[in-house]
Amino acid sequence: MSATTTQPVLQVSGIRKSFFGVEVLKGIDFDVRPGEVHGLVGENGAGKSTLMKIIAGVQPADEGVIAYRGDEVRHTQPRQAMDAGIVTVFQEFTLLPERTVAQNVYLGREPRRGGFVDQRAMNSRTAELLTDLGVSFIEPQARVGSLTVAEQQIVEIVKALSFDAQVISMDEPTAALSDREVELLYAIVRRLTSRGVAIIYVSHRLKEIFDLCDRITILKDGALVSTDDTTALTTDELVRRMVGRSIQSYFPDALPGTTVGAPRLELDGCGNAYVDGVSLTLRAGEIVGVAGLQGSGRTELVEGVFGIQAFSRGTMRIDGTPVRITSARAAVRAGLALVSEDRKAQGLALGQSVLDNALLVVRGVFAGRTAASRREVPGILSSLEVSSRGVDQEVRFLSGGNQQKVVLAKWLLTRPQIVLFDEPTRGIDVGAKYAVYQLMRELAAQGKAVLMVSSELPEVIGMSDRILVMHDGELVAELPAGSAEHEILGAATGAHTPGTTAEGGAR
Amino acid sequence: MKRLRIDSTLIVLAILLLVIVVGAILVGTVGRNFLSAGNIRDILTGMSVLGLVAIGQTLVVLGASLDLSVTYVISLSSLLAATIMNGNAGNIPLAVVVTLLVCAGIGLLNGLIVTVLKVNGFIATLGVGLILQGILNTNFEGAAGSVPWAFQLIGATGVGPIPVSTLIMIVLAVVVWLLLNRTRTGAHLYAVGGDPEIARLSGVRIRMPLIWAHVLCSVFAGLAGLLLASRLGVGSPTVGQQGGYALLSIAAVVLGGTLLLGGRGSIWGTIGGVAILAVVDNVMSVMQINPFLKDVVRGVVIVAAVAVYSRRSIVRRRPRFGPGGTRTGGDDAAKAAEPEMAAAAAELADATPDTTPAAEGGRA
Amino acid sequence: MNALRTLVSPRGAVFLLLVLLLVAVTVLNPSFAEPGQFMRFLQRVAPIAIVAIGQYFVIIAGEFDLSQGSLITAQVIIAGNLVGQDDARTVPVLLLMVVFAVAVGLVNGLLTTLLKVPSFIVTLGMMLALLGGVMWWTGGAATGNPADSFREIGRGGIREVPLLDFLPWAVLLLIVWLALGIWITKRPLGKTLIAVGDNPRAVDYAGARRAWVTTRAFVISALSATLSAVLLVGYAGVHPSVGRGYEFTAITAVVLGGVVLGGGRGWIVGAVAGAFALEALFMLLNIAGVPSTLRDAVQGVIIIAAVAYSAVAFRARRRRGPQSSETVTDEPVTAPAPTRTIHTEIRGD
Amino acid sequence: TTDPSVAPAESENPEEAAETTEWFDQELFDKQDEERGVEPQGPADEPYLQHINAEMVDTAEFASDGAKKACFANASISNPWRQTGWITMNEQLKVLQDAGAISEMETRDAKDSDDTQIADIDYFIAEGGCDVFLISPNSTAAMTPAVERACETGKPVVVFDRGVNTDCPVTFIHPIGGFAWGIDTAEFLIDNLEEGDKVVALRILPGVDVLEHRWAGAEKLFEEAGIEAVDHFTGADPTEIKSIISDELAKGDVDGIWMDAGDGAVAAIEAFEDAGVDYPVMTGEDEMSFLRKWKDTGLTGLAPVYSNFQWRTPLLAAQMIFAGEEVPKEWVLPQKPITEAELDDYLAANEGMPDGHYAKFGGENLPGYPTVWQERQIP
Ligand SMILES: Nc1ncnc2c1ncn2[C@@H]1O[C@H](COP(=O)(O)OP(=O)(O)OP(=O)(O)O)[C@@H](O)[C@H]1O
Ligand SMILES: Nc1ncnc2c1ncn2[C@@H]1O[C@H](COP(=O)(O)OP(=O)(O)OP(=O)(O)O)[C@@H](O)[C@H]1O
Ligand SMILES: [Mg+2]
Ligand SMILES: [Mg+2]
Repeated sequence: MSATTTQPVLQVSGIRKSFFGVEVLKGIDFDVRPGEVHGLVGENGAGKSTLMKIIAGVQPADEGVIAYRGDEVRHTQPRQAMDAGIVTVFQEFTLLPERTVAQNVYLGREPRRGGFVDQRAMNSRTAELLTDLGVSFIEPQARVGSLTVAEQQIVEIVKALSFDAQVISMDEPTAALSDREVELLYAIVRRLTSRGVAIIYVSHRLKEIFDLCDRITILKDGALVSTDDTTALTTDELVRRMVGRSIQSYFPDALPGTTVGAPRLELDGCGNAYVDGVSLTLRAGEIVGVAGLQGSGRTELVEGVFGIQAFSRGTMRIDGTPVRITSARAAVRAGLALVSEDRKAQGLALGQSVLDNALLVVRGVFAGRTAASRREVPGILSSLEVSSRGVDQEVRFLSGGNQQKVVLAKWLLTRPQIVLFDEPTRGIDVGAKYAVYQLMRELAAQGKAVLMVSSELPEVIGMSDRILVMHDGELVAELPAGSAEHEILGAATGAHTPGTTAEGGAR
Repeated sequence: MKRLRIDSTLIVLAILLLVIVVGAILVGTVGRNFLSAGNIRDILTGMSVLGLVAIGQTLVVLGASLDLSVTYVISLSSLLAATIMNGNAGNIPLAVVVTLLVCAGIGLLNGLIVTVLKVNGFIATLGVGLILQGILNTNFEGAAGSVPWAFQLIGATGVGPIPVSTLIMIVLAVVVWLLLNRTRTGAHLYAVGGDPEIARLSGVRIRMPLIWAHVLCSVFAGLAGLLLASRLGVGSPTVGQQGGYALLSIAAVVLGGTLLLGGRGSIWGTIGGVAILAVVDNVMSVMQINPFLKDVVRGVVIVAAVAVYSRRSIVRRRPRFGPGGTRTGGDDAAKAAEPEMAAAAAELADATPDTTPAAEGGRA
Repeated sequence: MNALRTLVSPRGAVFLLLVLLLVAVTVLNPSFAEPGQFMRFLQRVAPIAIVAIGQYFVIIAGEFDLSQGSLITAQVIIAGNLVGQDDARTVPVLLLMVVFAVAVGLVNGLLTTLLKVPSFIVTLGMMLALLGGVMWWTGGAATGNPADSFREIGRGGIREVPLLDFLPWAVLLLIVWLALGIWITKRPLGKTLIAVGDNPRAVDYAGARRAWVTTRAFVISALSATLSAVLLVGYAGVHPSVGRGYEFTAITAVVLGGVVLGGGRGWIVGAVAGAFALEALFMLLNIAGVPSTLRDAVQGVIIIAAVAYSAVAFRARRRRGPQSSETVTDEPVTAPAPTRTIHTEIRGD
Repeated sequence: TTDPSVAPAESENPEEAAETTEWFDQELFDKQDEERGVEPQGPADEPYLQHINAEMVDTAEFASDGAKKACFANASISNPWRQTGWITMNEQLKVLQDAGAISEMETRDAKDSDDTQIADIDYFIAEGGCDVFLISPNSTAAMTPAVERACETGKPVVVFDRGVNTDCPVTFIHPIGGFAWGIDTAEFLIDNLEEGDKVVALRILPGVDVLEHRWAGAEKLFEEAGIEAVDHFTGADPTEIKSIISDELAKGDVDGIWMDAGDGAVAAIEAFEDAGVDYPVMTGEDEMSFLRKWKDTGLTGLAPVYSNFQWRTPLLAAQMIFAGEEVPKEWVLPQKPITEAELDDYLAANEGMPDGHYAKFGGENLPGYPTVWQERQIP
């Protein structure tokens, strides 16, 4: 659809890269043309982020050539790439929580007047950029640490836009965004391409890939599989090339023999400083999805149940017995597990081995069971299909999806009865996603109760037996399985009158 | 929609005020006037040297490093200055320049060891401190040199009860404040201290700010040494250790609300921290507390003062419900902005009508 | 061959340094290689190595303990003043010292974890308060050395041991303490501590009692300082300057041993080797007759060089090729061979 | 505006002030050598009032009635010697308060810091309402300007222990000095050793004149006598001392130990015991720990003295000054080592004192004796 004849603005060829002697990029050839959105897809650990980092000058390639606007370049510092016009939105946030939005956006190239940093210009230019995007709820002088994750992601994008870039790489820019903000991002991307900017777009949300991209490059195990026009690909074909087989269904069906049983977790009028009036029932064998906009308090809800921000009001019952859970420890002892939304910040000790991370909870809470659990580790890891170079490998060297699986292994070892998943598939590939879904189904089949918070509506719809919707710190609706997206969104944006539907939500 | 954030600098100043009030009352009970010229001069004098060191230390700590070598830099500086001046007023400029250059060189060494050799600041500066101590002990067997009267005046005169040295310290604090808040180096120092990897990914050359911080820290230690030389009239190889400046300056910096891990803090907090230590010392001296007991009090005060704000300064989310909670949090702002956002998106989308989504690529 | 490779690897840097220093000492003074002399050396290292073991647990949890030196001084003086010449008091006073150590460790740990005051500051305050407090109590000088039975622990040992000639109690205690330390590092406590140093939030979300875990590290540190004090009372006698600067020596030893300040990484045996290397360095400087004024300088250079070597070598190795990568994983892989992801089974392309 | 109390130092003399870093001073060495042999004047049973070769000065200008306020700028009480002296001084103060000579003594402790002590003296000048300044300088050259400022108030100034480079104080009280110590100790070791023998010198820290003079004197004599002497800095830390001696013993024989202060002498002796070699000939100090160990082991030893009783003298001098009595301009107190013959007497006299106590503390006739020193009550 776009200019196939134009010269590529960026061309990489024969890129190779090894870490600790293991080759993670095996001779990648790849190019982007001005005004195109070039999708880059592949499983976790396929090497997408590594390729982006090489293009951004963060890591040097071991071999291979990068040609930018026709000339070979060797950027050894991100700064050089940026100055040349290659800007990257990294997978991990590159924002400093203690600094303001404006200071973050202009970090490294603060505008100056008379030798001094021109704070006023910095703030006003940031404000301009924000208004330009139609974002009025972020103040340039706000401290980034006080923003929500979604707001931070927007700041991250603003930061990239503040450059006069020719090529913008976006590494999973929507991982933390909900549909509304994704729409906004689409608009931004389209406007950039209309100006002739080339975009490299990495995402595990295939819908976005098909919505946005002109061409799609598929990586697998560090090798290039194919580059095609989007029109020439179907989702099935894409998945088959990525994963190596076709996936008939994204969401596995409930396992045979799964029966919805007695209530396992009951909340009645629970609340703390962040959520209020939460009443819900979670039954054995059930998967309940929680939907809501960013910042609607879903994370706070599960953290409340898990005792991290303990509820100060209301009653909680587990298997019919009233309990007061005021710490994560009490929660784990009561049979709860929380797969938290940010695995790097809350889930893993990245410098420790796979084994140590898997045993983290057992050691912390059921120290006496350590030896027994240790023997279970290999089994659980292989049933989750964790791909690592042995249990002694440091977790930080695993790809995102494998890290997520280690988090799951960590909780499975505690034999939880009630499992809370917060964004369980954030940043993991289709194959791994399927494994996670399968795991949820298995848990349900074993008579366990599963609560799943997710920003991906298809996931909520596809997996949940019931769907709860949160809005502004309260549960506002309960919808049956298979509800339509617009119904959920309507409740989540507060379009429905919360009063009436909330009754339903209250059980 | 701006949230009032209780800045740790404010808390430090509040603690300082409290310490002053309690101190004034205590001093009153032994029949002395806390606000007399002599007492104020005593406090401010006590602040000047430590203040200079702590200003430099703030820079290094902001960059998530430490400088334990300041004590030896101070001693070396006092000796260099006094021996070069050698009682001759004409040598003052030369002595000051040479001394500060040597100190800058030591700072550069610290900075390079920390950034290039990747040795932790704690160990690097401990090691450089040992090296300097060896050099001092080998080359100087005691007090040496002589500071001419003109230079001694800096340490001995004042405007009313305010010593010149304090004025110099305050002026330099303003300069450093400008450096931190109005220059790129300052902004980059915060960034490197906050997270060097993020700083690097954002295009900051991460070595330079930290090297500068170390250079300036040593230069400030050098200035402290010059001030001590001017007060002592001679250079002394032990004057730095005498004041225990390394640990005290770090204590003052943390007392002032600067994060020991770097990335957050302010110069005025540090000055506040130094002032708290100076007032506490002054009050204890006036009250003639047993010198050993003084250390106990000092230790308790340092921990207690930091404890006052350290729990608060941990980033918290805005409560939505309950006392102090506002349901007018970010969501409401976001919600209010939604129509706008949607409009903007639509507008943007309209601007490029030719990009129709590849609908057929949707889910099979 | 493998041992040699470990020696030049960053993790082995401290062992390499130690070997070099011991060889240098032996060359300058061949009698050092005699068992008796060597045991004396071990006896001398024991107090600092034990303190380093305590500091190790605090450092891997991402904290500092600057109060160790003062605590040693305090305990030494407590022992001197309370035991006096009365043998019968040895055991009660030892118990009291243990209680005191636990109290100091608890205060350090709880102020750090509950009040969220950086441990650097908490233990700096403790360092001032302990030393000031004990000097205030004793008027600066201890009554005198305690009974010989008490001092025997640090001064004496088993004589006429075959091969070894003389086996100091201090060496036995060091071995026991190190074994205990290694055991703890393998226990949930040690593993959780290192995870705390790596990512405290993850430990919180895992339901571990982080405050209590960290606090126990401070208690271990205080107990180590106390054991060291018991040895030093014997080795050196009671004096207000016994223990001075031990916290910095211990931190230096631990870092020299490859433990990362800030936590999450490091090996306890490395920390002990660091202590040995430091003490060997001091001894080399004594024996080589380096002018006493220059010793500090030499020591400074060697410490920086050793730590820089590991840091730079570590970075270099991360970049290098496969053959060197073996050293990373040269611990035997106990689990079944690497598990595989879905795609390795059905290769569609 | 310039602080009115600030004026250039009178003795401003660059050549003289620019001290060389060579500690040996032949003139001072000879003077102290001579003073060692002089029979001190004054009451025999009150050594703290004796003086050697004194040149008396008239203090009539300060004569006045009533109890006076003394302001004491102390360098520190950071070692046992100073602590013992400080206790003695406070007991002396009580006597003078009862006698109505001194109303009170305000003390500021500089914690071994020159800078703090300068500030302390300035504070006294501005706020203290002092009738007399007692100053125990932390260091000689650095404290000179501040002492001069104190002199300029017209109030009497008494300096003791370490000196200052000005003669403005009414009197400067000190024992004979470091060279005398060096001569006493070195002569003893030389007498008891052979040429070519090895002496290990254990020194506390470099750069303090009182201590440097001790070593400078001794080192010169060792050199002349052909004794091999190696020196180490120990920080008075017994652990360090023990390690150093052990290493020296590992290298070869050590025949003598020389110390610039008795602190830690026991550890040095124990290093010989642990190594299983003969005791050395040794000089320590009149600190009880050394005296007791000396007695226990029966080694050949000498306890040089840096007279601790000098801490009584400043207050007594103040009393004399306000009474208009003559005082020595430079009040040189006797400094006589304790020899083996006197050892038992001093041990008996100081029974029950802690190890950090000094035998020649000279406070036996003060009211708090002996409990205050035994319990080491520090105000
Ligand atoms: N700094 C590093 N050191 C060692 N190995 C690394 C490093 N960075 C990446 N790897 C490895 O390189 C491989 C590719 O990682 P990369 O992050 O590029 O994957 P990705 O395609 O971005 O995956 P994801 O979708 O999970 O983000 C992985 O196996 C990862 O473990
Ligand atoms: N002001 C803040 N300061 C610190 N952390 C915050 C702040 N606001 C939100 N967070 C954290 O950011 C994450 C996202 O929270 P947010 O309230 O935006 O969304 P949510 O609905 O709770 O969860 P989700 O991200 O799943 O939509 C949560 O972990 C929350 O704890
Ligand atoms: Mg990636
Ligand atoms: Mg969330």
